[in-house]
Amino acid sequence: MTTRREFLKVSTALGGGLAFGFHLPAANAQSVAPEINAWVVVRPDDTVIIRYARSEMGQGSMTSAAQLVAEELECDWSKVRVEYADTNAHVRRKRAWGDMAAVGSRTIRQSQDYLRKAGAGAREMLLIAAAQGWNAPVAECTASSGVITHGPSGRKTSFGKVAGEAAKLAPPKEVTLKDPKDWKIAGKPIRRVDIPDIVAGRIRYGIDAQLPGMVYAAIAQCPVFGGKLKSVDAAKIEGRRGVIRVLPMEDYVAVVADNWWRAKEALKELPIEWSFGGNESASSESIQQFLRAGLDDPSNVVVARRDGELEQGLAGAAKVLEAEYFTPYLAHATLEPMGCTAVVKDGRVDVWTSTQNAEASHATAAATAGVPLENVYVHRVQLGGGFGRRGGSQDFVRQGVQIAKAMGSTPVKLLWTREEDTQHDFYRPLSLVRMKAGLDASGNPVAWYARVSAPSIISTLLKLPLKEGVDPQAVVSFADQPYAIPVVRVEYAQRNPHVPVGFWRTVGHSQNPFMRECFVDELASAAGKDPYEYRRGLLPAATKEHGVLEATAKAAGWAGPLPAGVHRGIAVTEAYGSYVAAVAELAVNDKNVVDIKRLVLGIDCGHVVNPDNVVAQMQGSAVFMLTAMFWGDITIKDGRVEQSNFHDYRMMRLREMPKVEVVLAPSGGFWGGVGEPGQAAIAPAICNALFAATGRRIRSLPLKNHGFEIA
Amino acid sequence: MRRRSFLVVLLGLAFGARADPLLDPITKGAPVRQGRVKLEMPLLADNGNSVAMKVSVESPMTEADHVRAIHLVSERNPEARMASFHLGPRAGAAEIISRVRLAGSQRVVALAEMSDGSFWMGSASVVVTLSACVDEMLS
Amino acid sequence: MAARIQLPGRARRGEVIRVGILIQHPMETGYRLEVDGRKVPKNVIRSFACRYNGVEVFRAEMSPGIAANPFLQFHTVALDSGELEFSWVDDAGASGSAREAITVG
Amino acid sequence: MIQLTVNGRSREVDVEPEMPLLWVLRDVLDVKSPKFGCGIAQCGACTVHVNGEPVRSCSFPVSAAAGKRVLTLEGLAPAGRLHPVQQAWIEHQVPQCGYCQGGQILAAVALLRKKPNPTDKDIDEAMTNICRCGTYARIRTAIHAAAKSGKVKA
Repeated sequence: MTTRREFLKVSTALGGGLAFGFHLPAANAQSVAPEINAWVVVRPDDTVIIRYARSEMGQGSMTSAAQLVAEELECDWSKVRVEYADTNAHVRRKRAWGDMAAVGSRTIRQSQDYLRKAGAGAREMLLIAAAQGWNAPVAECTASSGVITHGPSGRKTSFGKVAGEAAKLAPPKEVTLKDPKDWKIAGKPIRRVDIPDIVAGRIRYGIDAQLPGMVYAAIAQCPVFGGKLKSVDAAKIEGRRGVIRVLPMEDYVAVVADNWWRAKEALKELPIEWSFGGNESASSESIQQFLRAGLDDPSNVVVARRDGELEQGLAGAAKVLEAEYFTPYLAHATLEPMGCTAVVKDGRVDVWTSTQNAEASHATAAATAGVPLENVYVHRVQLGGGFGRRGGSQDFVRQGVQIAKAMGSTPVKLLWTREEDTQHDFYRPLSLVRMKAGLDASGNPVAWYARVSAPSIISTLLKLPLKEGVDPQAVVSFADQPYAIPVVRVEYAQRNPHVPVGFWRTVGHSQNPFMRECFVDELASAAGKDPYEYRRGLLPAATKEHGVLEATAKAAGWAGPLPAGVHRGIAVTEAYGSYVAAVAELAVNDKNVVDIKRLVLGIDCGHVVNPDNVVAQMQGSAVFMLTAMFWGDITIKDGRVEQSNFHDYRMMRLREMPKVEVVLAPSGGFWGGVGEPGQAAIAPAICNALFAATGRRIRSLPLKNHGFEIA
Repeated sequence: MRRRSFLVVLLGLAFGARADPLLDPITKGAPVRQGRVKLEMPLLADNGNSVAMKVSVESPMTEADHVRAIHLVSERNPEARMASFHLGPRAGAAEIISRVRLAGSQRVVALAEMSDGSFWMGSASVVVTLSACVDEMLS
Repeated sequence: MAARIQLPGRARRGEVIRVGILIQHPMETGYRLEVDGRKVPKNVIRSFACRYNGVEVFRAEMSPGIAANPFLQFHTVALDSGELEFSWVDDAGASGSAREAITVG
Repeated sequence: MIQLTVNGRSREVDVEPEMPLLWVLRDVLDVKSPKFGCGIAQCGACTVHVNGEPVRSCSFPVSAAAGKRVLTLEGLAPAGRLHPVQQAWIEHQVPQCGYCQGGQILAAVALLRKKPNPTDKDIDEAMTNICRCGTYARIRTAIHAAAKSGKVKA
């Protein structure tokens, strides 16, 4: 973890003489003990340093990733320290640590294989080094808890003593991995390695960077997305105490001062003129019309799934249901606002920023400063929340490095205000979906249709081509719906209003399961069947959805008695390679105040690396989704976002936290994500319970727009 | 043939050359040899919209021995053929700098066509970090 | 379509000179959509040629794989004073041209 | 010049009287545990104690802290011996990203000082700090555990 010591050490290094030349020599911030491989360093005193390449933003992967390495390494966990992989060494060693992104709930499932192999490979090298030292066959040597024993003679040595020799050996070609049922470290509720530093106030976030001679910047970006800076009257504020400079840039203006509060206060007094760029008249209503046109438009539409002929399927149905569902724009609202500290000096760029992808920040810093990748150092820090905002666009790094470049070689800390963070986000896209379903006489669906009209993150943010024009995120849960329905047609109308969209925790699964699973509930009611039995009947027994649905319903005691006035709702879906189900029990009084009695959340993520961490992620997901589904609503007026801070973009508080029970139902054989799936089934389960309690179908969020409040 | 696995190496061909499905439209199956072509692109690109590219081919560029053309081929873009540059002896030097567009992380191949009809190639892999969040889903 | 050219004003006979050109063009990929979902048609500069006193010394065929506002830098041997003429055509049929004098000797 | 005692050390700062205490601590005195989350006293990440009372330092002018004792998370366990609330936070693995936890801990310490054995209702009323990662259930459990540990001095 990055702590106070690291900042001081690095800041002094900056002052040291840096050799000139095209590529600057690496300042090795890495420890100097023998490196067995890129992931494992063992010190003579038996301390084992396990490297972590991705980001820690509260999802706990810094610990669970190290558990996987330590498990195969057979080291003593109490002697393990986790250290970030250095991005400069990473670039110089041709991406020795692979993907550094903590996105898509893939931190563990995408790296579990090479992390375990790194642990096993290091263990083999240590065993061979010990065996050579004893002139004994390596087969007679075993490693356990950091100690190597030669069976026949009983001789022992420790990892630290043989690390020097082991580091010289060639890594083994093949390693065999343990069977998860034999795990001693992985799979256990190990305490998180970063919590002691958090609790003592030692941990450092991007906002905490502190460098000698550092100045501070606050910025204002064009309130209407896509607008540019026209003019600014710097003279108005240049006399204010502490103000150093006013920097007009293409799409923002920065005020630089000797502390951040003075920069921010001065910025408020700075007259700025923008050329809005044509979207200044857009509003939530005009955007809604764009989406509605997408629902009705016969052209400019692509087919995402087509099983059988829809018209015939619907024609043969005894009953046809139709409904439209809507989910709004949402902001990430990470508690740490966007920011970046940077210094550009003698062709070298140092950056401190809370990022979900240090490699992306590294590439952005190099491109912005116009220096080779080898001259950039992204210093790793903990994130005050990421939730997807810090994994895609690195806009805050571009700005931080631009301002640092304009300030000569003076270090600059850029920090956004909460207002700037709320009004210049990459929002969870809004989505308008029309669904139809034909039921046969016994109420089973024979045909299913969904038309999604929504923006495409992949087209607009990533500017990537789409296979057959289909954005997988926009149609997920519809195009891959698991129910046994003979005729399915899913269409996608891509509609991109001017509001920037990006990856928001759980992305498409934060909205589409709500729409699908509430509509399935409508079908169950029309069929006069129990919502749980109806789903169970339609889910092929072998599907993982079937398994987690049953486990969750059983844990919730689905068919059991309920106190008067308490009603249940249920939902199930795949998300991020895992399978989740939720049962909600709630009561609603005559003033529409919703008292959630109990929320039972089941997850099958294949393998569990740290059970306590999975439980924490499910509990956190409940708060994240309840906040979104009760109050989350980013609205547009005059081309800009109306919400600005936590007074008008409400966050759930402790007093509103319901009872959450988590059911871990790992079925093994695959690796599913954990950070995001937890949210996917919560909104539909609660809205289906609201239907059971009030008879009202909830077809759009947030609930506050339907007069509901949380108890 | 899935585009992503274009690197299927059919060994059995003479002097280390290999046929390559992505390059066949240009080479018509002629052998392609590694070497003489240097394709320089950054290891990381923050986004794929505009990535620096420099390709240079060792050649005396004389009437008798020169580079006729350099082709840039993408492993993942919707249009595999990114560009073709036609040179000839009047060029004096076979070196082109431009900025290319990459639809996600991928490998780019520079294929040089010599005046004697031989083909040589060099390649570079670029990680586009912005699309790291969906690379797996879109591949 | 405006263009900016980089060329050494004067060169020695036989010297290999570097020629750079930046052309203003969106190089539409064909997979971008308007707000109302209509595809923005693909439109890139398909062919580009450079003639030196009337003789073609460089030609390029391009695709959406070349970034917007295409930049090209190539070389040619300086033979005699005169003019380099650049011409290009895009998918929509629009053509552009530019010329730059060069002194050799 | 304004004098205040921060974690037991007397400090003098030459700043505008209306400058919020949060920014004096962070940018002038380099005390980094209080965090900026909103700037309008909504989130509580900036909570510190002024003469033992929990305060949202982003909206508290430094002039109001003149001559007073300011306690931040760094000062809760100076000799490294963790406060019972800090111990309970570790025991129950409360934090996720940790950004809000300094404020949560100081709010909990203040609550336990007033009510050594708080009811759930007491906790609901006192603990209004925002946690975007949603660690509320464990905050509640840890406060009860710290209260039961009996080690919390009034």
